[in-house]
Amino acid sequence: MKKHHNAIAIIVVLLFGTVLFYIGTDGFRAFTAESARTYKLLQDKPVFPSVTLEDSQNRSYTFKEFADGKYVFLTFMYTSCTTVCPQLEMNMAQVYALIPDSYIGKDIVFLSISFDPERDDPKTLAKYRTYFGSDGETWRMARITNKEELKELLDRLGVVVIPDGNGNFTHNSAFYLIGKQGHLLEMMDFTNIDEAASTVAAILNEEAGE
Amino acid sequence: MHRLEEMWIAISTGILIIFMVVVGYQTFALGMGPPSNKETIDPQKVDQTEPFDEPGISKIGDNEYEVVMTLQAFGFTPNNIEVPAGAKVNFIMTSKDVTHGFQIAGTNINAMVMPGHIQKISHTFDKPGEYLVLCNEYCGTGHQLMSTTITVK
Amino acid sequence: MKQTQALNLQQKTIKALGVNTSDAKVSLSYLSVAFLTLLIGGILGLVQGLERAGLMELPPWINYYQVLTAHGILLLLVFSTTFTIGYQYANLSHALGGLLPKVRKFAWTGFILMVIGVVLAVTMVVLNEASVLYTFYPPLAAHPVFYIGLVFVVLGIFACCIGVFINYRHWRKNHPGQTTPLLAFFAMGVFVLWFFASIGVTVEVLTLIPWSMGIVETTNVMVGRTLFWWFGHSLVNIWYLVATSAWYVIVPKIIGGRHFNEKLIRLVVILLVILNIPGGFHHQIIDPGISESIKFLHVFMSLSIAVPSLMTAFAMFAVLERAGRRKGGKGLLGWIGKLPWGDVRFLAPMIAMIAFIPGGAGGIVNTSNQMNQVIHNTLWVVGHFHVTVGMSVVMTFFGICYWLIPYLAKRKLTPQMNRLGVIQTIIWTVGMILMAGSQHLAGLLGDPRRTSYTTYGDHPTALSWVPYEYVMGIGATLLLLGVIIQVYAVINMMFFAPKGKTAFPVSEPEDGAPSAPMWTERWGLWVVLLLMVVAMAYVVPIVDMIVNAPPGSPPIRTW
Amino acid sequence: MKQFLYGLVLYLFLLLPPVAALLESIMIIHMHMQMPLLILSGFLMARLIQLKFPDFFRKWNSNGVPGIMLFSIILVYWMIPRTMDEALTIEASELFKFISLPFLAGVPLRDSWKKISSAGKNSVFIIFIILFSLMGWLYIAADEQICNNYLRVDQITLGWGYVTMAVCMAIYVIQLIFGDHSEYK
Repeated sequence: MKKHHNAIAIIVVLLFGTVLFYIGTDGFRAFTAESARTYKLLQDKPVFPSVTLEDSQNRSYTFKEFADGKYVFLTFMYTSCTTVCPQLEMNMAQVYALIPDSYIGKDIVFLSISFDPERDDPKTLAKYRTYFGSDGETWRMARITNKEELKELLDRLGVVVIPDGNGNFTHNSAFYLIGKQGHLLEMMDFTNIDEAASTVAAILNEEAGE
Repeated sequence: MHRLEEMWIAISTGILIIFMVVVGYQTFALGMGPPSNKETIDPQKVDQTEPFDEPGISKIGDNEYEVVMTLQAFGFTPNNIEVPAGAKVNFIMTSKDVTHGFQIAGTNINAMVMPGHIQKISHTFDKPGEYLVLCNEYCGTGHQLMSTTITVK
Repeated sequence: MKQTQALNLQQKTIKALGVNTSDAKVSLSYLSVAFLTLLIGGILGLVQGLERAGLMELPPWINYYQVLTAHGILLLLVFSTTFTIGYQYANLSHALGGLLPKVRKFAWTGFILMVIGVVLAVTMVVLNEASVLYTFYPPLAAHPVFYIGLVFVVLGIFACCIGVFINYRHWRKNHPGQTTPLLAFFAMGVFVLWFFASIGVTVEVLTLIPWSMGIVETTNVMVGRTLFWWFGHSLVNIWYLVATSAWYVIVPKIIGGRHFNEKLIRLVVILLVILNIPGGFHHQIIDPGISESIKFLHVFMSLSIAVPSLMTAFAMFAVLERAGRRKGGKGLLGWIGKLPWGDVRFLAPMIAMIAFIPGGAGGIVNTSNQMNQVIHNTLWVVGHFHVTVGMSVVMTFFGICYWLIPYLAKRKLTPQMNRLGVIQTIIWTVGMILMAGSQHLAGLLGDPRRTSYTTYGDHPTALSWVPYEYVMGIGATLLLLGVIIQVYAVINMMFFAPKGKTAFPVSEPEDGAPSAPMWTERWGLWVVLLLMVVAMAYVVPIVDMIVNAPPGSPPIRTW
Repeated sequence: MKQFLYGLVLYLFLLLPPVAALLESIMIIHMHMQMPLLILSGFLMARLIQLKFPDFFRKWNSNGVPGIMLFSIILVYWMIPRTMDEALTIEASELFKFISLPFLAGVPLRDSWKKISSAGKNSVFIIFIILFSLMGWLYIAADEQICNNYLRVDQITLGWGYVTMAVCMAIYVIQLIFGDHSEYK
């Protein structure tokens, strides 16, 4: 009889564990908050909020004006970063190179947004741009000077930025693709250049094929 | 254990806790913590790195001064500083070679200055006089010569 | 079964002969080295004190910092280490009924390694290739041989530790259901702490060797410093634990009393072993690169040592009072007069215990954030460790000599020698009070430590220190006199005192005292707790120091 | 009863918002200080619960296996990087942390530890040694940020924290296996 109870207890505990883990990880899909965030963002497909950009050539315009019905390939960075950002931008440059020229500027534009507007003034961005071969037109680097707009954008796209007190930030990084209507379409692993490029190219091709 | 022993242990632990509360209050609420700046620098490129490429004293506010200082065997740059009485002085220091100490005798300004690390400490000089600044960490044969002065007028 | 019989036989022989000759040889060799280094180190100490006060000028072929480096290494490292090993091995041999032959081999291996190491390191100091002081903070870079010498010393320590562990384990296996004798328990505590404390400095020195040879270009200065104090501060507490063993176990017997409740004694040993290592961080309170919250945690960890120390104070007063009252001491303080003040074996450790009161109070000053800033790296600190090490520890060691050496050498302590010992104790006490007292005061006025004679261009502040430095010089002279008398006494008791049998004064528990609980012997658990405390203290700052490290420093020679 | 009170005081102390915020601000303290303390508070409070409901524990946890499994499940759950992040951002998750660790991990641990065999204890240790080593390796070696709310250096620190705890447990198990502990009881 006792054995019986024990066995039931074990089964109950195991069931509880399975349910707990299933709920806690979105059905064994997301074990880190980052993957959970990606999963959730792709489900929700949030709209890119209205923000005003100031780019490396001192031009100011809203995101909508910049996108102008095109796809936007997006990253978040800051120029004083010595760890991930150079890698992120370098990889972005490679994706840029892998997208067929015919689409660039016409169907898709590239944008690197700095979340450190205090230090990343247009002059700094202009210099930083040249390290990665961004042309300043079809691939622009810009800051958002309005703090509230910046916060809203980071929140909406789930970018977490924590200052470490020594002038640096710890932040999560990814490639973002914004659709023609301003919705988030894709979030891609920035370390996997080929996959990101082919995903983007496939979307563009499909569009062109229609 | 004996009752007296238990009481004694409780009292010792109590004293320890009270002591920690006092130290903690001073450190975190009154901002009297020890110099613990966490910025770093390449110790072999101090001369080329801002702000240590131009060590010196500058006025940054109402009777507030900033002293950017490098320590090296066996001296302080800049040396023989002068400030008016009542001035608050913020020292920003690093070492160009070995570990040095920065002590102003007669005050409780005392900080280790280590290669690769930027140390910061502030003090308000209320009393006029010529203060003796010395290195209090052994830094080589000339260690006993490593000193300068701060004149408060 | 056979083994137990053999062991019993061995114990009987020891009882009959008084002492195991081969074990005594181990201890006597260590003690001889100890007092040889004490003599040299003491002379260097006086030279240094006089130079510092401007009373003497060093010849051009030697500089102050060389003398200081040698003084520090010889006294703080070699004297206390060799004395401790000699004494602890004697304790172990007595308490466990003789050392195993294997263990003696470990002790001799340790002895040879340490002698080689010390010779290598000191040679480099004499050649002026290693004027880096005993703390050898990088990026001051000594000759690689200096560091290699230190590695030998540490290996010697490890050999002695392993010897103790083996003997302890052997005894445990053969005595099921019995708790180990208190002296052996103390020895175990001392060597467990020593073993884990030495790991820090071993790692540091091993990284400094390739760096000083130029194979590795730069080193992380902060990490080196932190690893040094992991070891450096624990070392001081190891000597303290050794002294405590004599206070708890030997002193009660000498005054005709009984030792304190064994459970509390063992608890004190365990706490000292577990809590000790993170104490080293208070040497870095005003360093850059460590956040204030981490420093606060370490202030707490350093101060937690105060709890077992206060327990010791309580226990010792209780033991002294009980013994005094048993001898007829009346009234509140009448028992004090009944204590054997004329017996050097009591007088020296008693003054040592008293000295621990200001020593401990000074330690609390050094450990706390704000007060540390007033006295950091001033002569106060020098005064502090002359009170704690020079008085609390070394005077206990001296007191031990007057029974341990006759016991080991199968000789007797003569009344003349006892009188000489009392005189020595008084000279030493006066010398230390003068020297350490003036150092404390000068330190409060800002007089820096580790500095050759200087008046900083006759600056008035610096000139105000000079009178204290004179007093320091006088104290140092008295202390050298004390050293000479002590060394003479040791030689006399080793070789010239009349032959005879001296008892090993081990105190007994009070009548009807409960036996010590068996769980106190769970050394595996204590080691795990020690490691967890070390991890709590060190993982966060060391990872931070490495991950957020500045570019390293190349070796630099500034002497 | 005394133990229950100690446990309760500890639990209430940990619940205080400033204490919780302080402990959670540093990743390693969150994982290796706050969470174990929560388990400890449950462990201490368990005594009274055991006395109040002796039948429940006797009936459903007779050999200790279900309890130790529940303990392990809760512990492993909180070792998932995501859960630690969510404890900071989602209130329900934080609440679950303060309930699950003491009552679903601490209490069953107290009840089960004495009931399971030494082989069972050793396997629990070994499982956690392996898990801790793996987590340590993950946090040290990961180039990217695993927890969004903490800095990279915190992450590496936590990794080494896991490794040192695994080493401590391993030493403990080794001395359990090779030492004779029958007399220490």
